[in-house]
Amino acid sequence: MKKIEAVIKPFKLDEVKDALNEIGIQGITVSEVKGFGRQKGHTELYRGAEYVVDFLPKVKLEIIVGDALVPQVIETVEKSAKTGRIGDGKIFVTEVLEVVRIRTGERGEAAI
Amino acid sequence: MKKIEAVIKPFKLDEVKDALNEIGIQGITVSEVKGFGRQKGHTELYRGAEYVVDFLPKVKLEIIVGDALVPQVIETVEKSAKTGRIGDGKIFVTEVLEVVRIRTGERGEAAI
Amino acid sequence: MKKIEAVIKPFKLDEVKDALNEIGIQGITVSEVKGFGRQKGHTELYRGAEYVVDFLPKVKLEIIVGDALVPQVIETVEKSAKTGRIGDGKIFVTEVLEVVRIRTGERGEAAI
Amino acid sequence: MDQITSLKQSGDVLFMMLGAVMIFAMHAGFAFLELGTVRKKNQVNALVKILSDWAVSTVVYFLVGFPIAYGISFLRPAAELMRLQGFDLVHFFFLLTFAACIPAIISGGIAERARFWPQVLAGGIFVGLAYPFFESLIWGRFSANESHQAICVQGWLSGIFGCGFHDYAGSVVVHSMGGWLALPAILILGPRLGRYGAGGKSYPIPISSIPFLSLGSWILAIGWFGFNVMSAQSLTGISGLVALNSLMAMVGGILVALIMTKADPGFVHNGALAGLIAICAGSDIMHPLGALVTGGVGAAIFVKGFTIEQEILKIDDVLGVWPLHGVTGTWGGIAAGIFGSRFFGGMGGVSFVSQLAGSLMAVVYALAVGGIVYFIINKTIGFRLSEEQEMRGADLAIHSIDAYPEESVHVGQV
Amino acid sequence: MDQITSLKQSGDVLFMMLGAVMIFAMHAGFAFLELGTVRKKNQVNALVKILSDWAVSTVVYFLVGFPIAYGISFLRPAAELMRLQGFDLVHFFFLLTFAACIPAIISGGIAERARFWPQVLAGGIFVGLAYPFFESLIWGRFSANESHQAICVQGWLSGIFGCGFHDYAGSVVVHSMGGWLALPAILILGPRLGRYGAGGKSYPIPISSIPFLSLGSWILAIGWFGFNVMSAQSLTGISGLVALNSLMAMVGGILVALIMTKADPGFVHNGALAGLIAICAGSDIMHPLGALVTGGVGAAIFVKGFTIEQEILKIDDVLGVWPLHGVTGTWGGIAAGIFGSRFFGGMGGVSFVSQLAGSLMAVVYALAVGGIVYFIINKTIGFRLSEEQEMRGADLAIHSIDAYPEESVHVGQV
Amino acid sequence: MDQITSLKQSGDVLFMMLGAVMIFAMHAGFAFLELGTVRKKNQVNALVKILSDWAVSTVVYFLVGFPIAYGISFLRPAAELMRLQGFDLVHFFFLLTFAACIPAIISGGIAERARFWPQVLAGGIFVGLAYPFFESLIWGRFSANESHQAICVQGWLSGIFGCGFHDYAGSVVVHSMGGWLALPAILILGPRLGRYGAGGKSYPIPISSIPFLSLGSWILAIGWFGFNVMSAQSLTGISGLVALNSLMAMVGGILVALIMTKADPGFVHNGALAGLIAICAGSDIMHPLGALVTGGVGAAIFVKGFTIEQEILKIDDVLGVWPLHGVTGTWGGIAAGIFGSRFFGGMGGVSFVSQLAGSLMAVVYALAVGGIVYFIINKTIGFRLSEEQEMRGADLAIHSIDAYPEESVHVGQV
Ligand SMILES: Nc1ncnc2c1ncn2[C@@H]1O[C@H](COP(=O)(O)OP(=O)(O)O)[C@@H](O)[C@H]1O
Ligand SMILES: Nc1ncnc2c1ncn2[C@@H]1O[C@H](COP(=O)(O)OP(=O)(O)O)[C@@H](O)[C@H]1O
Ligand SMILES: Nc1ncnc2c1ncn2[C@@H]1O[C@H](COP(=O)(O)OP(=O)(O)O)[C@@H](O)[C@H]1O
Repeated sequence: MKKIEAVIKPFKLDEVKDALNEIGIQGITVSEVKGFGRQKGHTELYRGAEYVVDFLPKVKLEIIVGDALVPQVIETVEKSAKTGRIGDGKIFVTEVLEVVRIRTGERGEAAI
Repeated sequence: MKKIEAVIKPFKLDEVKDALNEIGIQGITVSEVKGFGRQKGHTELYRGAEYVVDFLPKVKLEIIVGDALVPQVIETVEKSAKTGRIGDGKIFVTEVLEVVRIRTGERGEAAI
Repeated sequence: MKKIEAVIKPFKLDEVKDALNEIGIQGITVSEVKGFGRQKGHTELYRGAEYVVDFLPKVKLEIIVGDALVPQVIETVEKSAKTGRIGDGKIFVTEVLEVVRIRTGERGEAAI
Repeated sequence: MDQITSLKQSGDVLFMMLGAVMIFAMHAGFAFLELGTVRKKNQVNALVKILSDWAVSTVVYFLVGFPIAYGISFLRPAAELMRLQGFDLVHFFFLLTFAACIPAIISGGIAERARFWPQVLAGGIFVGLAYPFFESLIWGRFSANESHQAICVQGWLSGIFGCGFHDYAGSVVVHSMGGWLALPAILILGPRLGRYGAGGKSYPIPISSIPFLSLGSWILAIGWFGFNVMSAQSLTGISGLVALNSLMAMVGGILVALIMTKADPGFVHNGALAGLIAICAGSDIMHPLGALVTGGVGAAIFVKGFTIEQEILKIDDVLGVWPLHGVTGTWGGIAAGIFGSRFFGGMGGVSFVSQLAGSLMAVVYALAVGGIVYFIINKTIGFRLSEEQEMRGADLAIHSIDAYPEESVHVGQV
Repeated sequence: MDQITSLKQSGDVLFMMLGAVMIFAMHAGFAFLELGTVRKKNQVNALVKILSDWAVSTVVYFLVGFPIAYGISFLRPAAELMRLQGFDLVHFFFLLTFAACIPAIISGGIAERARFWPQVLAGGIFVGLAYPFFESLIWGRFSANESHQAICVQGWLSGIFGCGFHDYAGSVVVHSMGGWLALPAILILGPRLGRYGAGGKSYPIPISSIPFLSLGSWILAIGWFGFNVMSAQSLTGISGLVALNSLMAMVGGILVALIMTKADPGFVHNGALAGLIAICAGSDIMHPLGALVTGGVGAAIFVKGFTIEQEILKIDDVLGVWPLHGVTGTWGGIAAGIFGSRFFGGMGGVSFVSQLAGSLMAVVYALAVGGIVYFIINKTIGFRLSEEQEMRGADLAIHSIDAYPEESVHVGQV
Repeated sequence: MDQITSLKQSGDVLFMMLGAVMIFAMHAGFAFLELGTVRKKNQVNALVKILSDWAVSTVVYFLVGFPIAYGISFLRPAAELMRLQGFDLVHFFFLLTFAACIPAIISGGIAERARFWPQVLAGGIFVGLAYPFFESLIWGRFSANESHQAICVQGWLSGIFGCGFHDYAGSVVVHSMGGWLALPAILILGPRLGRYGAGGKSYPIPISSIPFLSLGSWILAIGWFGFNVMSAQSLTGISGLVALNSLMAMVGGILVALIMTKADPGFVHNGALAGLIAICAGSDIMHPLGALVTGGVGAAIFVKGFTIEQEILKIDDVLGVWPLHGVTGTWGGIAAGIFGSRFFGGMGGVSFVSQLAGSLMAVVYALAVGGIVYFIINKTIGFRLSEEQEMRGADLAIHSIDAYPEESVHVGQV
């Protein structure tokens, strides 16, 4: 099993979620994060003083899937999250050793 | 060493934390996340219009432990977070290669 | 490739970010988390009643880097986040199997 | 009509109307005080409750309550209502703002777990019937009417103790009534889920927002000057002493709460209110320094009373309305009998025993009426949210929306 | 000057000044109502727009608008302006607060996507020219002036139907004018990005904060008593009936919204406003129960109207200002002709047909003027933010700062 | 007492009381303006400071300050205080609201790092002693008293320059006094941690909430009409010109800030206040257009002054109270001498030199008194929070609670 993490632009979340749904992904965990990267921040101006905002709002998705689904999930996120403009974000894949569904105690792929 | 991530229902946090404490876990990192899964969202109604809320508030725990403790931690979280109702959440286990305690520079299990 | 996660004291974020920048790290994802550890929480007092605050505000950084950079990143975070006082936080390292840059579709180290 | 009469008449209408509007504004204060003191998931409910109670109060007090209390009905053509430029109408408006405090006070005690409509219903019964009857005895048609000897409480008291029961602006008639009516409701409902653990261990539930609580408290304090000063009920009856005593009592409340609690914001803001509640009854007869003490003692009662209520009696009164409005209101009635006396530099013309008697009478009446009404409501239609509703919060359970929709509907959307 | 005259004169100045300040405060209400109803990224813009519109309105109404409407200019030495202790000046201030409602109303409809300066410009044109001209016909220099027969609408109406057009406090002149002027602006702008999907599917955009929305609504409701009662424009003209009718209509609006919508906080708070908008015109002539019904119907119109507007007509009117101020304002004009009549217990002296005619005249005038002004603005300088600006939000795009700088500038800093 | 006298007397009490309540409300404005401008970790402290300063001010001004300034003591039986229906009492209340502005103004400058009780203490000294003495010279018992020639500044000035120092509503006596008293406090405290880096590099500290800042600014602006108009101090002295000039100056301030700063919300909201501060002194004698300019210049002074203070002088004055109240207040005193003159359409009867002299005298007095008081406090009991306390925030360090307890105590709990 793998964990696929995707850091995306916030307004793309609904689109990505819908796309993942369509390919049968039923579980996603989402969090609000701030990203620092090639995409430049901006400055805000308040009472004549400049604030530099380096960290931009992003949304991070975490999706645990069986190995077989990994390429499809990556492709789906890539397509649906892409605007082609800097700051679109990244996808990271890591290995998951075990999954447990708390409600039932199921383990492994059955628990996803 | 392993990282145990658990996505649970928010109101269960104190119970889970206390249970983990009892088995000697001394460090937990917690974040507010939103979950999408089998548990259905709900609709809210404002000025006659329906908002669909798919993403439900959840809390994510991250616990780094030595390999030996993993089964016990999983079991403890399972028990204390369980309500038996849909949406109780998941536990994911991943491999951790290195741990550093910033304050002391300790590494490995000593740093946990 | 590795994912380096660091849980640090919030007010250290700017310092850590600047230090990472200096060694050429161009991407960081940051989130607000709450930490439970050896650092004692505090009690707050409201209308005569005590609230125990166990979970302290922390900031979590996630940095994906090529294997070669790992030691340098760890060292940099360690140095810049350190106050020497309890609660300075931890660094965790995990393996990353794949990275994708959404904007370009690049994979692997090129995508970092 | 000659110019002077016209001016006087207009002045009275303006005076009452300003008072009414200032106290109407206080209801926003009740709303925000409660909103800040409950958890986020019950904020919308606080707002809608106060507004709905206000609306229902207006209708029942217009149709039933005011006629009971003062024997005046408005079911006549508009032209007839315009007597004295409509003074009766603004007078009604002014007194309505007092009556409508009853459900607003109770609301804060039963917050976060009461059902919506039963709560509105109880409020309607109090404002339409229970409150106006008591009002009629103290201020209204039976207060001075020799032809109603049987129930002329004021007559008995002044017959025996020389002076009737003095409650200038409602420490007892309004505040203690509301606070003591709330007590049975709070007891019947029981504490919020999780408020007390096994063996009665106390788990205080953190409040959502001190800024909003403070906003509510400020709005109340500001409007209170209308509550007290306009209780003169005619422009030429205005008394600068009432204004100053209100100020001094509020300040006494702030200072005592500040010192007793190491600047605890919840107590300091509510201490101001405790001072104001305590002074209503005697604001026209005390010396400003008497008012300072009265308010200070009021705050001390609230601070101690709240802690005893919550930690010893284990009563989950969310805003502390029983010690705040109830007990401190009763203190206000009694204090008028102390600091109103010449001995303490007051104006005199007040009897300690009458004050005590009147104040206690209100307690008994409120407990009895509140007990009966809430008992019946609870047994018949039910008073408390289901456990699941309470956990989801009154906002989602009752109003199908929470206070910050953007946050819960969208994740991180810019 | 003798004492009575001096008192009367001072009383009038105070009366107007209190009214003016109460309505000035309402503009804070407009600001917070909008702030709560838009998304977080447009909150600052809501605040700055209202303040800027107010400032521009003051200057243009002072220099141009008030002279147009009432033929009085202030470009004379201060000493001369002090006639009657400066009554004309506070009278101007009072009427300015009405005029400045026009851009404040429109602001809520065009929120989250209109450019800043074009919006200010349109407001300036309305307050300086379009509104004062209409005002002059109904309340101002051409309302009763036989020497201006050609445009004396009030003269025609009272000639034909026995009574002129009665609009005591501006259901039509102010509210419907603002609401109907907003409609072309909203249509020309088009809906916010993402508001309607393919095939017109509706995607409601969640609002940011019900507490702030409620705060705005409360401020408006409180100030409204100045709006209506001080429309007497002299102390001795004060009418208690106006105060009570305002109250009853507001309450009618709350109750109807409460019951129609299962206690939806957005509708309940705006229902109060709908009631108040509906009553302005006839507040001096209806029976309180007539006012209750008028307000209730107003709220029903708003609730239904808003849903039709949003879901069927697919008009993205963010605060619902067209059904709220526009349609309900028109209803208020007509309702005065119904419930103002003796038949319904009112004071009489009002003609249904005149009310209908006057109310419709305002609709036509507003649509025409609004259509022309916004069409030209849109074609010349442009009215709408760029897509990117809209996505970033008006706060960052226009004001270079967002509503909670600490949150966006620093991450988790304690 | 005949009817007219009674009406006049009641009118005066009402007038003063309305003014007092409006300005009392302004203190909520100070609280929210500060709350919005500081970081979240210092919001509770802002609220509690304002309330505590108010309470302490009331007591010391009652016992010491007012007797110093006006020679009237209230330590007599209540019945004697009721002379003229208690006019002296509401007069005291009204003037207290001015006096209590001193600590409220200072509070904003020293926010986020001053200790609680030393701050309260300094406020008490100013309101009890320093302010009333200056007040006695300009408005009080020594202002016109030939028997106190030695210190009758007004006498000297009018002797030499034809007119005394004219400060109708306190641009100088209140605002500049507060602002210039704050300056030494701010300098002695030094900047907040992290405000200026190595080599004086400026790191602006982001504010927490523009909505709350705006709320504070609105409350202040609304109450200000009581501040200025009720400075007539008797109903029959009311002047419509004062109301209008206040409006015009505020509008001038908004417009100038809007244009100078590209609609920066902090400057626009504070620009309104700058306009109002500038007009207090001359609000009764300027032409409305003169007021517009006076307010506009006031805002320009604030905008430029704030930037110079922060970026060049490196003074960390959190709310900018020195340029806002201090420098702009001084400008207001001087402006009365310019635009009050007949030449600019004003009412005349004012001397430019006297205005300049009086305004500068206040600066010198405030700097001296403030310097001494804060120097001693700092050296003896200490004025500044420890570094650790400052980092945790004043809320936790002083009040043991933060502004949104639910958020910090519970994680994600629904
Ligand atoms: N090496 C990295 N480690 C962790 N997060 C990263 C890394 N690089 C980028 N990110 C995340 O991805 C987001 C987008 O990256 P950025 O470099 O701005 O643009 P792009 O995705 O177009 O290359 C960043 O805001 C950050 O959250
Ligand atoms: N495949 C998954 N990947 C990531 N998170 C998941 C996944 N499946 C479930 N979750 C998380 O677990 C939560 C609970 O899952 P859900 O399917 O609703 O119920 P249950 O845990 O009872 O199966 C979700 O809200 C989501 O946060
Ligand atoms: N075993 C662990 N698993 C996850 N997070 C941990 C663990 N131990 C510590 N942390 C995180 O690191 C933070 C600091 O740890 P703490 O024990 O308080 O101090 P120190 O870092 O000085 O040892 C905690 O608040 C928590 O967020």
